[in-house]
Amino acid sequence: MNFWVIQGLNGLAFGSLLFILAAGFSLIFGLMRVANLAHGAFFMLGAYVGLSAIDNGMNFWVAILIGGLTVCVLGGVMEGLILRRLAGQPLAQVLVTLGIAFIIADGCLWLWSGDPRPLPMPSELQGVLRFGGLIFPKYRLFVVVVAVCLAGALWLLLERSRVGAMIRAGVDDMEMARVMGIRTSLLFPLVFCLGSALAGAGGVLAGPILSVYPSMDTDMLPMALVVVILGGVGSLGGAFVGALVIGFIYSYGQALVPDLAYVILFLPMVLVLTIRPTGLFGRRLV
Amino acid sequence: MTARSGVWLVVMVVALVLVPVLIGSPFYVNLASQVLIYAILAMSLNLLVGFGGLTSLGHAAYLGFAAYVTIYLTTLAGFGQFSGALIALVATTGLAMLFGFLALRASGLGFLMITLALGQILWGLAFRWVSLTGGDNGLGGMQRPHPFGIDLGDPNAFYYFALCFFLVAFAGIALFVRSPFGHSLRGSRDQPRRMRALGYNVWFVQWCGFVYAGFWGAIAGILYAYYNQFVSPHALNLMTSAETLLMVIAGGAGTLFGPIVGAVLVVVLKNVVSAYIARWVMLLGAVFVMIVLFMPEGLVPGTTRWTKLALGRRRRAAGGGPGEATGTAAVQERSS
Amino acid sequence: MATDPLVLDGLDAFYGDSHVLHDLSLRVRAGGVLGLLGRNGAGKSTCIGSIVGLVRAKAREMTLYGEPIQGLSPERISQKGVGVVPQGRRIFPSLTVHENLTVAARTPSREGWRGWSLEDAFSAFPRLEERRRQFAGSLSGGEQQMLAIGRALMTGPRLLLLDEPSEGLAPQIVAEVARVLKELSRTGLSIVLVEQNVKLAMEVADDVVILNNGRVAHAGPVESIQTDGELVEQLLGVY
Amino acid sequence: QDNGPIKVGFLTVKSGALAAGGRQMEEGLKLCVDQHDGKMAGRKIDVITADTAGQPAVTKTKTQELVERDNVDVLIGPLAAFEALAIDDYIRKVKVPIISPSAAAEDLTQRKPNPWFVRAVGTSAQAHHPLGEYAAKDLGYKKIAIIADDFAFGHEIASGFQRVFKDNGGEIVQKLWPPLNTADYGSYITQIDPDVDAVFAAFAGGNGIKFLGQYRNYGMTKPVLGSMTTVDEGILKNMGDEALGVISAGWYSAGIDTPTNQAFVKAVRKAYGSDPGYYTVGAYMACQFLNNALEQVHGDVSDKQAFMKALRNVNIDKSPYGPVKIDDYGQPIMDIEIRKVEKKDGRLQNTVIKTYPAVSQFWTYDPKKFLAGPVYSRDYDGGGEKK
Amino acid sequence: MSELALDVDGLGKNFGGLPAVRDVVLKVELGERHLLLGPNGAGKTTLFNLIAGDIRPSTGSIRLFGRDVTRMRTDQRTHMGVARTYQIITLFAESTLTHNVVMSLTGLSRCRFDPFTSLDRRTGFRERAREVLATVGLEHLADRKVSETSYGERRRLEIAMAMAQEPSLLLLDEPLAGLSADERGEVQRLLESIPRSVTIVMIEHDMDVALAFADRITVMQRGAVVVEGNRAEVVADPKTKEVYLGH
Ligand SMILES: Nc1ncnc2c1ncn2[C@@H]1O[C@H](COP(=O)(O)OP(=O)(O)OP(=O)(O)O)[C@@H](O)[C@H]1O
Ligand SMILES: Nc1ncnc2c1ncn2[C@@H]1O[C@H](COP(=O)(O)OP(=O)(O)OP(=O)(O)O)[C@@H](O)[C@H]1O
Ligand SMILES: [Mg+2]
Ligand SMILES: [Mg+2]
Repeated sequence: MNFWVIQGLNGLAFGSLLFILAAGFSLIFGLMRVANLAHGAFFMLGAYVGLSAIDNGMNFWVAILIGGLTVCVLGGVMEGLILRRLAGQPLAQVLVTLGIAFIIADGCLWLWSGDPRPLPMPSELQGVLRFGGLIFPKYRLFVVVVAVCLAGALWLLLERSRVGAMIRAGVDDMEMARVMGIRTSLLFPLVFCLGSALAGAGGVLAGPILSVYPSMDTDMLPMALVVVILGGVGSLGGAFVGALVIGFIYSYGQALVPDLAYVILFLPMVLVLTIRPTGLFGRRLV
Repeated sequence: MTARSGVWLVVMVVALVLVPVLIGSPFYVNLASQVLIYAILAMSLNLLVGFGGLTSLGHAAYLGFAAYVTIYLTTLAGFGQFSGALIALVATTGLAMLFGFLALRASGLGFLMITLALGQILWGLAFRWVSLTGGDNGLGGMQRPHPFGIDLGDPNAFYYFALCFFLVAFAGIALFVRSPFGHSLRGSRDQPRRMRALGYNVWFVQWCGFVYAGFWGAIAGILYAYYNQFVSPHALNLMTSAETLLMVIAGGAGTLFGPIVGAVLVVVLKNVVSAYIARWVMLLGAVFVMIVLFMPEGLVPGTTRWTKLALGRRRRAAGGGPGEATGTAAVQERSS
Repeated sequence: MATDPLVLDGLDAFYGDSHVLHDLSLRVRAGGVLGLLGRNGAGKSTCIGSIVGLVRAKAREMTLYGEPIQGLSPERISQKGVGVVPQGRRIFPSLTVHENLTVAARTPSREGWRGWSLEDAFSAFPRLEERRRQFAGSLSGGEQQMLAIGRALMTGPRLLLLDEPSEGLAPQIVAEVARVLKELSRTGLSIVLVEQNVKLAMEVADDVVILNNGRVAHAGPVESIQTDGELVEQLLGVY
Repeated sequence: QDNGPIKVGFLTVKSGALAAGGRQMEEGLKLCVDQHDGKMAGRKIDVITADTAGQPAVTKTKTQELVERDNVDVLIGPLAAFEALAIDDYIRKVKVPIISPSAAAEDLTQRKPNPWFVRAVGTSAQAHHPLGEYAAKDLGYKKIAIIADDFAFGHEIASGFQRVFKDNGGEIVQKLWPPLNTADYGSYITQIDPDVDAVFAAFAGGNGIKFLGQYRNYGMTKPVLGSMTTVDEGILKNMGDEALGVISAGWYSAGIDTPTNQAFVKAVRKAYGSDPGYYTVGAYMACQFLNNALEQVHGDVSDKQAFMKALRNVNIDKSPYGPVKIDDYGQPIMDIEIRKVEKKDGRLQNTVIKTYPAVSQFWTYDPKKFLAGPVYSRDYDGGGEKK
Repeated sequence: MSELALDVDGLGKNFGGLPAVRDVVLKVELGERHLLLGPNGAGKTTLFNLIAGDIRPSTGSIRLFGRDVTRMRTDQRTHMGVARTYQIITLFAESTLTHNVVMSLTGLSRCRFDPFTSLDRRTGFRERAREVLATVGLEHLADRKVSETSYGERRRLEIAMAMAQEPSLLLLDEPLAGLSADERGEVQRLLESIPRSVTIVMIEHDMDVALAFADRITVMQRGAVVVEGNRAEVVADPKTKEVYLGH
């Protein structure tokens, strides 16, 4: 009994963490159809920058801001200088985003020496909450709250404003979008900045749980991909539910069938995708 | 086109045959053998990525699987070299058949993710199924075969051994992509709906392409096993798949020589340059970015384009004009 | 001062190194409908493309209500009040009908706004209202054509360019389109109409320009071709 | 040529996930060479470093590069066990002496000993046999849950600990094996049986940090026993209070209070601003082994056999480890420290609370029997058989 | 009664809630020229997609030349002699016109499975392709990329690709749309020149051409057949006016 509740909470918390991780990727891919394979590296870079901010005596919240902004700028530059020339060239996009991922990863190794580092959590969120026999870390509940708010905010942006539609229009048919007066040259970098900022800030936010270490990027990128694709490409709700589903599979799975720990993420995904190629909630064909 | 690549071909073959003579040191000859092995792998992946429009992030599966089977059979199960290799080849091709069934349910990123997931699952098995695979410690103790009494332990001998397979693979793939079947693979990439109406069984075409790619992947895997005489989960992991994909794209997906150039680039950077430049990973990344900036279509087509420009031939406007066709192509994909 | 909505003088257009339009000149009167005719490959779409800035072109003069628009980006030109119904529809397939209509829509700004609201679009083409939430890519050909027309008008253009709007439309919808166009031009919207459906063109247009191999072969008031049969015969092959 | 430089091929990791360890190895080696002013037994020492990227295939190529292109006289490295295993056959073939500064895989010096291989660090289990006894006898724990990285290193450590702990009447109530790249230990931590006396955590690399952080974060209060790497100085310097009180065992601790070690620690701090840990000292000692062997052969490495023999009977009585000699399998016999994480003038350190002198890789068992027994693996359930 | 080329019975297709095609019965005799009329969105193209096999019907059955093909794949139906053009142009945009036609020629030849001999060597195909292009007056653009041609030119290529398949049942979805009068006449003559051994079903909004062409006509509305009969009957029928010609 107790077991199910506590593992459920773990699943919820980890799912939320995954959503925070995947949100930026989902946003960029869903709207711009660009699979930003540097996302994991962005996530890690954000975490490292945040760490340095804290080392220099800033508090956690400022660190999140700085981590987010740094990566945001990086993302904007990346879109403006490179990706925008590659519209409709997925392979070139793969090459360049992975290339940048390499550069960032090696750069972090260089600048931050590759020693794994814990990222201290804000004092107000340390400690645990107890209800009945249950004990649960405050910070993880906080992560859940953040994830929910984030999902809400993004939903408003995409469904309650025309921005989403404008960008998708630009992706469908750039020429026509421009002829209709849509300023794609302005919108695309903005979205990319936002997505990157989410990655960076997410990295700092996840730091207290994951700690910060060199191979963070390659550990996290597949997870982000799994969340987005399993949930259903292009649907933010899909990514959200997908993240939670995976969170539960992950925590129950590891507890109940430890022997499958290695395939716990990918086995379900293969099943889902072979039955529903567009993912759980995928509306549009990829 | 055919004429030019014909010239290329001769040049390549001659150069390749001379390699051991030109570079005496056994170390570099061994390196060359590795390049050949990865080139075969990249060429086979190129069938999917370049010609089939099926971006796979799980191609290491065939490399690793074939290597594991080969080594397991010849060292632990007591099979002969030849039978071991043969079974590995068959088994891996069979694996490709199965993976093809699963992966081709989806397209685009869905396809990519299924291949990635299948690769990761194999990796998980290799890592976890210690009794069979030796876990993260891997399998070793493999001896290189002695076909016709030639000792492949010798670098040059092994190089020529690998070269034979490389040339066969190259020929097999070169003919394939020019053949009607190869064209139908491209067609299925560009306009699947029309292809069906023209009488092609698109799914079957892609599945065959997938299996054919798996077959050459297996060849690469067996050579990998012979070369390293050792295999561990690393041979299966995502990084290996990604590197192979990068070789293909960097060199020029959908071209014959692209993957080979890509393989040279990556292998050399990783094994040679890294001896002189500590930050070689960063360099590798930078090289990729540069490639995209100056020749987004890849090194080989890019260089040809630049040389053309240099020769003063003007480049025809890409796309442009009313261009409904491209627009409607998109319509078709989404609405079908 | 009453400057003409659109003036093209000595326009040359190119695709890469192939020279498609030669020294083309035309002029649209305020509230007038200019019929741009010519057989396949004559250069009609290229002409439209050059006006909106999609095709590389140079001209002695290229002005919109007196403002030069040569070399401007498509966005800017559109914002100056040029609406387009492109050939082959080119609606945004992964957007719903509703999104297609609203994505580029502008709210009534200029005085003398002649653009459409969502209601106008739906009342003109009830079919679209039934399909509101459907992805435009899965619409029928004709429905897409209606959508393209609605989309262009919801940007509230001062000058409307239509490239074969009647293609794939059933007769009664063609009639509806004709009605709409006449209505709009009466309220002062200036229109360039590319058509193969000469009947429609003659019904709606005030002036016509006939292209042939990228050159103006005939220009004049619509009557000039209604009367001069064999000229049209030879340029358009109408029997 | 005899008084030309001696070429040392150094296989380390400078890129990828394991780079931190690789860097520490480099530091240890450099320090040692510098302390000898780049000369050993009168001959110049010429170190050629190669980056294996932590990938077996690359490791092999790099080894070939060092052996065939730079024809080195001796190899030091590589970092990871799977790397060492990847080149095992090659080493046997080319017969180049290799000193392992880190790779701890048991069988390298047990069931498949390589005549050209000698190790400058303990085997995975070497330090954790004693810890098992300490946990049962001195700490009086009865029930313990094991949580360890799910790979050979973790399996071997856990098995060694379990064996001796059970031999001394303890009971392992539960074994958890989180995969190496587990992002979130939450679902494992919450599985830990509430009425165990303590948790034995065997983690490598950064996982120790991740685990201990999350463990405390879940408000867990059960005492933690750690493997040497769980609270290694290499990561301890970055840890917070979550590490306090963790009791671990190792063949080394920066806290060892001998003049030799304190001098060493001081030198390392001076040069690199942090305490030496597993990798630093490992490489440092590998280099000391080399020095010791070279002295025995008076710097003449032309006779490989003799040189290898010298390496195999390295005998140092004063080293950071303490006294060290090599057993018949090429594995050091050395003192094992039981260490407790404490805060001393602002920084965390592993204070030595007990020392087991001259511990062999076979602990107190008879080598023949030991090797005949089951291999230390994920599902090893030995131990407890009354001796 | 003579044999049927196409026998559609109780055919229905729903997209989500919406019935795009409802309980359609359509019988086309061998060699017949059959015209499909109907307002936009009536379900004509969807009916074509069902006949060609692009989509699976929700209800009903389809028989080609007396054989039930309801569950048959598109490519198999093509090999039975079905060819179609697309209302929304669907071509290999980055290939030459010739190559487009060659693809439709190889599609029906056994050699499409041949993985080894180069396609360029099979000059027979290329010559045949050029002949076909000539019949729609595109020979001068034979080596131009599709993306560099005008709309009307692409339209004619659509037809050429279908003709190249030498089908026995030809489905034409608005083949004349976007053609200028001359080309229209040309294509019309081309269609008339097709031997009676070929059965043709055509969707077309251009009344003059369509009516001149058709033996029998089916008028659809909202997915269902409202009028069916020979030219005279249908034109006379008031319902036709009401649902199609309007007012
Ligand atoms: N992208 C392009 N590159 C090169 N030539 C082109 C391109 N697009 C069109 N052309 C050529 O330019 C000429 C004019 O094309 P355009 O599309 O303007 O004709 P059009 O009058 O619109 O004909 P249609 O009635 O078929 O649409 C044609 O001969 C066409 O082949
Ligand atoms: N994939 C789909 N999803 C949802 N609705 C669809 C889909 N395909 C077609 N429809 C709807 O089915 C109806 C019939 O479409 P169809 O293309 O058959 O019309 P049509 O008779 O060809 O019209 P037109 O003369 O304009 O081409 C249309 O209202 C269309 O919106
Ligand atoms: Mg046109
Ligand atoms: Mg239709």
